[in-house]
Amino acid sequence: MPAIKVQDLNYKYHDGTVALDNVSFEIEKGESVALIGPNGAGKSTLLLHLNGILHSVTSRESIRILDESVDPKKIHEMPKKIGIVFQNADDMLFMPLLGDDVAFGPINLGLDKEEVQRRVKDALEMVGLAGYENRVPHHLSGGEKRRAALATVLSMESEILAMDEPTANLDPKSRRELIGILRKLKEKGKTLLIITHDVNAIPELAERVIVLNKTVIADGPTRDIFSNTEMLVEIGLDVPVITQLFEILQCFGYPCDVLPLSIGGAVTNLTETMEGGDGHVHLHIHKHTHSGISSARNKYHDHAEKHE
Amino acid sequence: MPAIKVQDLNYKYHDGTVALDNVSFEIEKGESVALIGPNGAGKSTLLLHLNGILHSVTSRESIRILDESVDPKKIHEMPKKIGIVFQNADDMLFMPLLGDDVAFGPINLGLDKEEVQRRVKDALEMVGLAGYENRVPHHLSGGEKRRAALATVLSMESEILAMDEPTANLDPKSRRELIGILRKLKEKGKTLLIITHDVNAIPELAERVIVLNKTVIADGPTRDIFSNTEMLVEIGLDVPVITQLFEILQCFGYPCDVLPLSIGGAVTNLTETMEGGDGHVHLHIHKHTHSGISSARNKYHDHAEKHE
Amino acid sequence: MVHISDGILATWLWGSGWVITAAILAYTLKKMKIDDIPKLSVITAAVFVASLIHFQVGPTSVHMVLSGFAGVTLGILAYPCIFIALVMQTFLFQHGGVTTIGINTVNMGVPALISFLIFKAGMKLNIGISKNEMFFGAIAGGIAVALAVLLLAVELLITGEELTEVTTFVVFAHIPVILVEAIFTGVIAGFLAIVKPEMLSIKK
Amino acid sequence: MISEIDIYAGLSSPIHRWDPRLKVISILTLIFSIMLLYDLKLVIASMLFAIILVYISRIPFSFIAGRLKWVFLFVLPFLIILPFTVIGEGVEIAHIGSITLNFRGIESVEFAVMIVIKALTSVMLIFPMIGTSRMDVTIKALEDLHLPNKLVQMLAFTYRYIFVLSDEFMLMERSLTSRGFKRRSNLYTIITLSKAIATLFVMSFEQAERVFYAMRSKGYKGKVTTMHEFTLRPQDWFNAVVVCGFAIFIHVAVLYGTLEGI
Ligand SMILES: Nc1ncnc2c1ncn2[C@@H]1O[C@H](COP(=O)(O)OP(=O)(O)OP(=O)(O)O)[C@@H](O)[C@H]1O
Ligand SMILES: Nc1ncnc2c1ncn2[C@@H]1O[C@H](COP(=O)(O)OP(=O)(O)OP(=O)(O)O)[C@@H](O)[C@H]1O
Ligand SMILES: [Mg+2]
Ligand SMILES: [Mg+2]
Repeated sequence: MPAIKVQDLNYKYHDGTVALDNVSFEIEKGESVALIGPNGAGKSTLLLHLNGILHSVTSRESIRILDESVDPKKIHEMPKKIGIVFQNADDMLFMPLLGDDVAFGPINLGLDKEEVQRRVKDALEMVGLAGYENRVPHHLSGGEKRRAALATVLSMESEILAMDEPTANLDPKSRRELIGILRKLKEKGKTLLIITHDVNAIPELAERVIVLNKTVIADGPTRDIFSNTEMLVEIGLDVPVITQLFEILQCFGYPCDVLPLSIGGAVTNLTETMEGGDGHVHLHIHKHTHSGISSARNKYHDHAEKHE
Repeated sequence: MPAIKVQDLNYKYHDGTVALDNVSFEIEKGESVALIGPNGAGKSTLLLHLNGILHSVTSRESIRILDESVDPKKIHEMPKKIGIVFQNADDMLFMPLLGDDVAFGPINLGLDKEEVQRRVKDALEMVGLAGYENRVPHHLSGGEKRRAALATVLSMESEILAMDEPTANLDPKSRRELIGILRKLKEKGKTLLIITHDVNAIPELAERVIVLNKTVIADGPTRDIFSNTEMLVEIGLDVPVITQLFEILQCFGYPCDVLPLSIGGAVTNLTETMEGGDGHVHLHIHKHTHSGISSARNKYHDHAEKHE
Repeated sequence: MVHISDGILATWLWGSGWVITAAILAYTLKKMKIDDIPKLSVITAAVFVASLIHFQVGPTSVHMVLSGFAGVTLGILAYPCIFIALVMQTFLFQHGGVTTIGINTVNMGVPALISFLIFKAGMKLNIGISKNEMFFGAIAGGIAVALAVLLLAVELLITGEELTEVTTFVVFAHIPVILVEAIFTGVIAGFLAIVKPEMLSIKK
Repeated sequence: MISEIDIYAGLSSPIHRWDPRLKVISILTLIFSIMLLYDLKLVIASMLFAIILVYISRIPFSFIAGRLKWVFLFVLPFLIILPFTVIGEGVEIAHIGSITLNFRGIESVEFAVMIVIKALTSVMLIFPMIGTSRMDVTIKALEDLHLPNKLVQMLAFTYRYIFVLSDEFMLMERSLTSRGFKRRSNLYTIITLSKAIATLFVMSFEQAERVFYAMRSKGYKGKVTTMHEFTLRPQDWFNAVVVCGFAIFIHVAVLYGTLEGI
């Protein structure tokens, strides 16, 4: 049974902007999937369809969540199945105290008081904000707000979690902590759908990537998507920096078929390559090195950096 | 004559939050400087002091722009000297048409009609939005909005430009284009102060980095700052991914004293190293390789990625 | 100034204010859908905040009213909007009075409804100028305040002849407000027509 | 720009502990009752009663005094103009050029004073009524009192947006000034501000929509949700009896006074 099934979804805004055009994909239970696409590709619009907040006459039959269609009249019953973290944390924090905000979902689910309190405590602990119940959400720092917004959704303990650019605007440490939280959720078996522009984070978060640009352009394992650089570059996306560097190392004669996507992958790749090559690797400049490098670099950078 | 001189600047918000604590630095004309620091470090607060929008009794003597002190009563005269691009582009676009928005600053400067039109045209061209005069700013995409916001400040042709996270929320292509625009400004000799969390962009934009965390923690050439990883990690910042990877390559015996910071730097570094080593480099696993790698990686990643 | 404080008007006057307001509220609330709430609340908050923008006129200060703006953007829902804005102004900011909320809502809300009708009629008329919304927005904005002041004046005079001088003063103090509101509502209506037509009460 | 009315909701006093539902109803009754009163002595007595309530609630008088300013501005013209008249009956007291100023007599002064005291008293009572509970709790109490649900929701949302809007307004002014704008009294200023405010509305409207979406996606179906639960204790009823008792008492006193007069 797929967790999310979208079939021929279309959506047009009032002013005639076509945001989604025949979008179709399926996500199985327990999968974690990254959704990428340029600005204005319709990613946020798609997310808002998943629990029926945005809808059109045809969307009702186009979307099935945990094998049930989405009824826009019953949006308030959706949180049991799917929890959505919005692009902007400020939109999600609207109560006077953080505790109330995190309790908001569970109370609406009709849970009893003890259960609500347990969930508030658990959710805040999960995101590293234990003891923040009585803080005013408005006064938290940017990074704290984003984690708080996640907690308000975690407390509903939905089967599926969908989030919109969870790492944007975070400083490197907060970003790393957030990635850690998402990895924990993944290990717990939650189904995750993560919208992001942060290509360097994807290899750590998702085993599968869907590329959206009004319609689904590509859909496959993370590694396959990132090896299709032509397609990515054409719609304005990047591959992780590490992958770009290994393409350059290849020009220096580094032997590797499958480019690594993250630092972790790079370490594994280096180690395995050397172990497979008697513990050695030779890098050298050959006659195609320079042309190879410039074509590899031009692919990504129109305004390539000339100096360091 | 320094373009910006800040001496013992302090600032406390109404609710008692200390945002700036004895901040001092100087920026020469024509320099381009990155300002980094964790969330809540006071970066945006500092920016708003530079043209007197935020001020306190003591701040008046603490700040000199182009060798004149900042008079909070004459904020409207500051744009001649310093233009500020806010963290949120939406806060900068509030006229019905983009043309009006870009003309807003020059009109307030009291320029005549032809000059205003020339500047509007130039500014829009510079950011790649030529011909967008009659577009509604509100309907632009995220990336276009950010460039539009920059144009509204460029049209004032201020000597100094200060901007708050110009690349946040952009898709990779828009981000690269924006970096290109900033590099052009730098080449034109503008003084730039750029707040950012995007460490991978800094090597291309700034030759000097100031690290702020309520007070100035470090201030120096980009390379020196990024080689002081202990300090950066301690306050929650990162070094560029490329630098991290070259630290790992060092563990495999790659000979380099100065770690590169960007892909461009990496190419130069690889080429030079090989040319200096008879066109060859050997990478191999030695007895300290594994321990070296894990210590290099632990430095940055508390929640290190276990799988690819 | 257009909100009357407690204790001034004759009891039967503020009493009937409540009756009229309750009737119109009951009707408009029935017409209101749950998805209207965000739009309504933002404009209500705007009407509230606008009342904090003061400017000096002679010995007293007057402030923006925005009832015409509410009419132009909300249509008949301008009535609950103004009701809530006045409740908030009374309880959060101590503008106006508790017992006079009913009559104050009549004073501002009925002109808002009328300005909505004028705006709607103007849009149908389509006199062929390109800035139709701006023109009729301005008229609606000005008339909403003028009518509100008129209602207030009549009520003060009904309450007692001894209030004649106060009434004259109130009327004159509001002339600049009428002008500013007319410009303001015109600009906003013109802007919304380009940027966000769905925020206007009429469909193109 | 706007300070919240409930900043003293965290204090502790008998009024803070009073059940918000009974509190709102009782004090509203009192306010209406005072407004129906036309007897200067009893109006003054009511004001004293209001002052006592404020005192018990421990909300600082300085806070209230700052807020009374607006009412006072409204009633000030009545106090100044009402006792005098330019033409018509009264005792002539001054000539200014061709204008003759007449004094209407002591009744007019009394009437003006009564207006002012009533207006001030009603405002003063607002503080113990809603300044002693957090706003969201008060709103939940209104819901419990069966106020129409749509009104309750509008109250809750509007309350939130007041602060959002005034913050945004400040940000916008900042951005205008940083590009050389200065408020003057001319048409350019009015038009520029109007345009900017229009944009502000659109942005706030879209944000309101997103927040509403967020609430819906967390299961919101129109009911106020806080962890606060109301319970009625004997003390709550006692307070209600005291306050409503006073509201009735002043009218009984008027009735007696009138009978005596006959
Ligand atoms: N309320 C709206 N009215 C009209 N058009 C809209 C609205 N919201 C979004 N759009 C348009 O719909 C398209 C898709 O927008 P959406 O927000 O889904 O993009 P996105 O993929 O999330 O982009 P980003 O990466 O910038 O967040 C864009 O062209 C956008 O301009
Ligand atoms: N209006 C305000 N009132 C009270 N405190 C504030 C206000 N604005 C900011 N602060 C606080 O001041 C500190 C500095 O804030 P600032 O916005 O300057 O940080 P920043 O370095 O720009 O962070 P970020 O990277 O998240 O943008 C933070 O602790 C913040 O919570
Ligand atoms: Mg989006
Ligand atoms: Mg900031």
